[in-house]
Amino acid sequence: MVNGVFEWERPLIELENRIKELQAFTKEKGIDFSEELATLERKADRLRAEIFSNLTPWQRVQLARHPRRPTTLDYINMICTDFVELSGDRCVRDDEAMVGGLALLDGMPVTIIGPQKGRDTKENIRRNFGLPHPEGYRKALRLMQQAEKFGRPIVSLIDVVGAYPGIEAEQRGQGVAIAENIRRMSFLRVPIVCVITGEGGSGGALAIGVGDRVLMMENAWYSVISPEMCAEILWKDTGRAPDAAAVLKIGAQDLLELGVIDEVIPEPLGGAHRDREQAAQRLKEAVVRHLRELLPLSGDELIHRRLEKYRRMGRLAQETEERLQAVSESPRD
Amino acid sequence: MVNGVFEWERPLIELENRIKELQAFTKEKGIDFSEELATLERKADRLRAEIFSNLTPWQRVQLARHPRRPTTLDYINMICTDFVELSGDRCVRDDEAMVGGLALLDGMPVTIIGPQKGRDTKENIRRNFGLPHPEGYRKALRLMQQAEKFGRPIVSLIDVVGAYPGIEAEQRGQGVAIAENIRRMSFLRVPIVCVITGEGGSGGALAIGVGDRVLMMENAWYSVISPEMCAEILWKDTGRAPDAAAVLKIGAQDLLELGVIDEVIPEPLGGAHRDREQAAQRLKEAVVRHLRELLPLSGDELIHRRLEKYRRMGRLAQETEERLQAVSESPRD
Amino acid sequence: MPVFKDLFRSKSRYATVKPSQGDGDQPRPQPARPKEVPDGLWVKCPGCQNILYQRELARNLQVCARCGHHFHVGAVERLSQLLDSLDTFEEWDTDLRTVNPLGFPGYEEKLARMQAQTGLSEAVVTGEGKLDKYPVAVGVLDFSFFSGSMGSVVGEKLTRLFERALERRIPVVVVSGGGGGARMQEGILSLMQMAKTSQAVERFGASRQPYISVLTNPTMGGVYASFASLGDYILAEPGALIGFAGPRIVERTIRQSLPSGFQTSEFALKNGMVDMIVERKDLRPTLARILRLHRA
Amino acid sequence: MPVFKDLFRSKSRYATVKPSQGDGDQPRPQPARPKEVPDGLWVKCPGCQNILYQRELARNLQVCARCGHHFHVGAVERLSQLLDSLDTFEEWDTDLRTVNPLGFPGYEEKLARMQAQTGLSEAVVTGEGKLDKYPVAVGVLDFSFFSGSMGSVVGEKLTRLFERALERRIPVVVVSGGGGGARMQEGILSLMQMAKTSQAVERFGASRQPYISVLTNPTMGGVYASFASLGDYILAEPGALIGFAGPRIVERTIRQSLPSGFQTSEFALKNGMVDMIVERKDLRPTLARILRLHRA
Ligand SMILES: [Zn+2]
Ligand SMILES: [Zn+2]
Repeated sequence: MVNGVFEWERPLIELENRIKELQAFTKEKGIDFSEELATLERKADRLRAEIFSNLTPWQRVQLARHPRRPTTLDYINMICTDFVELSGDRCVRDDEAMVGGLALLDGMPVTIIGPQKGRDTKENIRRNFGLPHPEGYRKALRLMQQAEKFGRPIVSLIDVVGAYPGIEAEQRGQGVAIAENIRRMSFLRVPIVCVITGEGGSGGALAIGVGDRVLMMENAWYSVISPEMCAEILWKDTGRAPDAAAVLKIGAQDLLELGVIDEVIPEPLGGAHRDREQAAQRLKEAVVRHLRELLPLSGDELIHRRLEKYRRMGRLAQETEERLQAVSESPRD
Repeated sequence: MVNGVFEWERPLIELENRIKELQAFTKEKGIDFSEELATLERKADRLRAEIFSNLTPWQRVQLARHPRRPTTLDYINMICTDFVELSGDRCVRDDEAMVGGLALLDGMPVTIIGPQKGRDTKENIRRNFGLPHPEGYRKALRLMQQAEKFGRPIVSLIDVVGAYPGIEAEQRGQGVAIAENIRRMSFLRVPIVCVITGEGGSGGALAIGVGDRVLMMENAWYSVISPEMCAEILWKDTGRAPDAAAVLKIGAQDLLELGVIDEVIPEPLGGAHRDREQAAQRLKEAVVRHLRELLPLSGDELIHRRLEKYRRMGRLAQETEERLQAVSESPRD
Repeated sequence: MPVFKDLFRSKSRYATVKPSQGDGDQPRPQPARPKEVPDGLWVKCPGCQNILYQRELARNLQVCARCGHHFHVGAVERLSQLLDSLDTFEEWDTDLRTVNPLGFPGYEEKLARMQAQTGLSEAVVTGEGKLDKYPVAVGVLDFSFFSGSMGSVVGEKLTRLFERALERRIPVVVVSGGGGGARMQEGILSLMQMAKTSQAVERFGASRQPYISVLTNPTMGGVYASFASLGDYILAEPGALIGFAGPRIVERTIRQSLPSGFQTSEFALKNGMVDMIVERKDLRPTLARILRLHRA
Repeated sequence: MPVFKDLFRSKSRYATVKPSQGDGDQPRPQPARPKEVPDGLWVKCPGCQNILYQRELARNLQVCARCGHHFHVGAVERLSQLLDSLDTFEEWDTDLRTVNPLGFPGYEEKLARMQAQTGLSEAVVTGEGKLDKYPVAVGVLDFSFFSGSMGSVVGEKLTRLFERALERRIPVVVVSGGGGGARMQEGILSLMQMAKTSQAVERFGASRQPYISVLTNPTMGGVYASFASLGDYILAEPGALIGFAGPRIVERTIRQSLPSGFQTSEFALKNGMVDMIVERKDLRPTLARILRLHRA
């Protein structure tokens, strides 16, 4: 990527820039280029549809990582009012790679949490590039348990490459923290709506990703392993991450078909970063709609359905009794 | 103290040593000193009663700190069978200044916890001189919550000078850990019997000291502040700790009268270290008796009574309406 | 804990004893008004060493306008800063009086001196007032009275604060700033107030109303290790000393000087112990916002 | 969670698909007996570099007699070490078969190879057996099968293990040693097994029976970050690799070499993540003691 532009979208970006220039020129000089502009716009529309309607899995991964893609706090600020950010796990540290707090969403009080990437280098260092330590997961859990205490629904916005592969993170038991979060989250008595907004990497995502509804932005990815690491394992070549992205089935549409997510939230053509406000509005609409469906349910009912949902996860085959019989009667080796 | 002997018990110790010598001599040489021995024994009994029946608060503090006084693990090994020690807070560290686990006490499965002092310098370093860090309190809480899960009663043996005044202990929030333990312990649905076996120092003791019954060994102390620190504050002189021990009312009998503890467990004359087995048996008898009284109660009933008990703690006066009236009608200053 | 809720509604379960002091020594119900600050008095700011006029300082909520240093605020002044108006405040349990349960030498005299100096009867003022037009149960520890330390009366008043708030289903705000932690002079009974108040906090949870704990300079020892740490939300004023063991004791134990910023609010935030640091001028709006979110 | 208990008693709530492989490739129910070790085979001990005879090693529970290095133990051999006798073991869910839900390239072939090599149909063996004369539900991950990693079948078998143990009110012991963590070839469905198994563990709590998790070399990734970390008691064999992120990934991230002992059982004990380290020879007695205490 050069200047936030991918190679494969360059023709479109150049065309869009020419349109902008022409518009500026029109305004400045007062010359009418409306006919030329219309032609260019039509061409741009065609090109946009052509490029963005047939994105490869890897192109979507690239969009999910776009530096101008809205971060968790960006979304919170766009979809909520009265956000009160809360800090700390009450045990070790405040992990700024995980944010959360209390806010109004469409008039409803909610607890909203999520990993937070930095929007520049300085912020990225403070936020460990959006990679939480165990205390980040524990902070999220603390806030979710607070939500449960007050009967507030929970919105979890997920955008994380994965758990942090660092010494301290291992020392302070990120495996245990992730397991504990999964366990506790599964039995919270309030509605939980999770949205993979960007990257959904492995245990780091699942640690805040068990919900009554799991939604996914159109260009987000969610996987048991990052495409790079998968490529490294399969072909000893991280350069083949695009191939790995394809075989892992990590796109929103694939996950919908696998029954792992409940809905795909469409993004503005070309990705959330091309129209952040619109992306946020669509996210908000979907989250609010699902929350309103869940709010009438009792705690028991929520947990019951949530457990049923995860109980069904997985695909396997069951041998028939007869087949097993036949196999075990055949001679060994 | 020289060689584990206090100045004020030296005459007795010397006499006891002479008796032992004479007994050895009798055995070795076959000469009959039974009459002399009887006289000496009578004298020793008188002296023992004289010295140990009128201990000052400070002398008891000294006994509570005696290097041969049984530690928590000593008591566990003497009163329980099948002890399985469990480790870790699942968050930060295993704090060896706090021990705990699962054991059989008089045939009953119990969870038994307590701070652990070292029995020599090497062990003391490993166990931070029996001063827990926050993770020690959290480990104790984890084990108590496990006890609750399995409906097991809890025995808390308390012997701790206080919370550890160190940088890391503050960093990891020992104030928060103590408060959290107090809160959680108060609402556990299983019987809790606490025994101050040696030192009961301030928040460090209370963090594992909220129980349905709080017992105290005869020579233990339990206080909001150590006598040394109190002396430092009052007189800028830790040397006056004996005076502080007296004014603070930290002995078992005083605390019984103040309604803070429920029973004093008598120690062998001269302190638990003079007959560790007997001390342990008395401790065991008392703990088992209280547990058996509590076992029939439901979780609701236990919590109800426990809260009622602490609700009454404190002494104060209430002005009558008339007096208040009168006072507020009188002119100011 | 709906099971226990009713049990604690009845009053006077603590042990009551007759006041031991003579009539003349009796503390008076304190005036529920901030004391007038005389003109011309000044203080030196410990933050920036500048000379500040007290009247100006009071107008700026006792915060140095030059360096932001937060001075101590008395209980009544704090109430006037936080509530819609002091007129909305109804004080509770003004009839509780401290005794000397251990016969601790000099305790009565020191109490009398404190009472005379501060016009308060004890280190905490509790009651109900309006914040953002809605009722809130509020407790404020006053550092000027025995370092805001907790003895039987402070523990009892705070416990009743949570109990009444539970009955009335209204939120609780407690402003803690007690350098003394537990009140040494009441010995073990002070320690027991930590258990009593912590239990009251937990029982209050049944109200589904929030408890906001505000930590001011200094919040230490038994105050910090009980109710003050148990807020659903924990706010701290900037630069407050917050911790369990006193810094001098820590310094003596580790035999080296303390790292800069040790046990400050900022240290507590970094270590995950508080939710946020709130400047005094933002305290009232922040409380109002959290409470408003809870009413939504 | 008595409310949900009944719901999960019914079987087959997962999505079943027809086996996609031909008849000849079908794995067979594995023999519930440790494979005979041929005479004269030897291995070099990675702990002390000594040459060890496999028969001797097997007699010593696959622990090097010289340095105590704990070798991998296959599922069936492990069962024979832990249970009163293999005859008491009734295997469960032998009819579940792995499919290739993502159409992951080469997955079927690799599975077939693993099955042929190990005689196992998947990476976990589950069932009921007797330990110290009492029934226990037991699951053992086998490192030799796909590094003991968890896909849909492993997750399902473990989930059913906890469900049946809940029905029968018997304790659960799971021996985990899966270097692969989640099974990459089943993609997101493997990740979901972490949620499914963790939920099964928590629901099992309603039985009031203990779940003992035994961590063996290596317990990593998605296995560690789910059911393996959620034991009421967590035991670890000495020197096992235990952690979430693989050591090579950590090394690459931090760009420096790892501290010695990083991610070992001893490291996990020191950091508070396991209850105790138990040598293999003491494992059975320790399990027996804990289970006995729970029957008292
Ligand atoms: Zn200043
Ligand atoms: Zn070896």
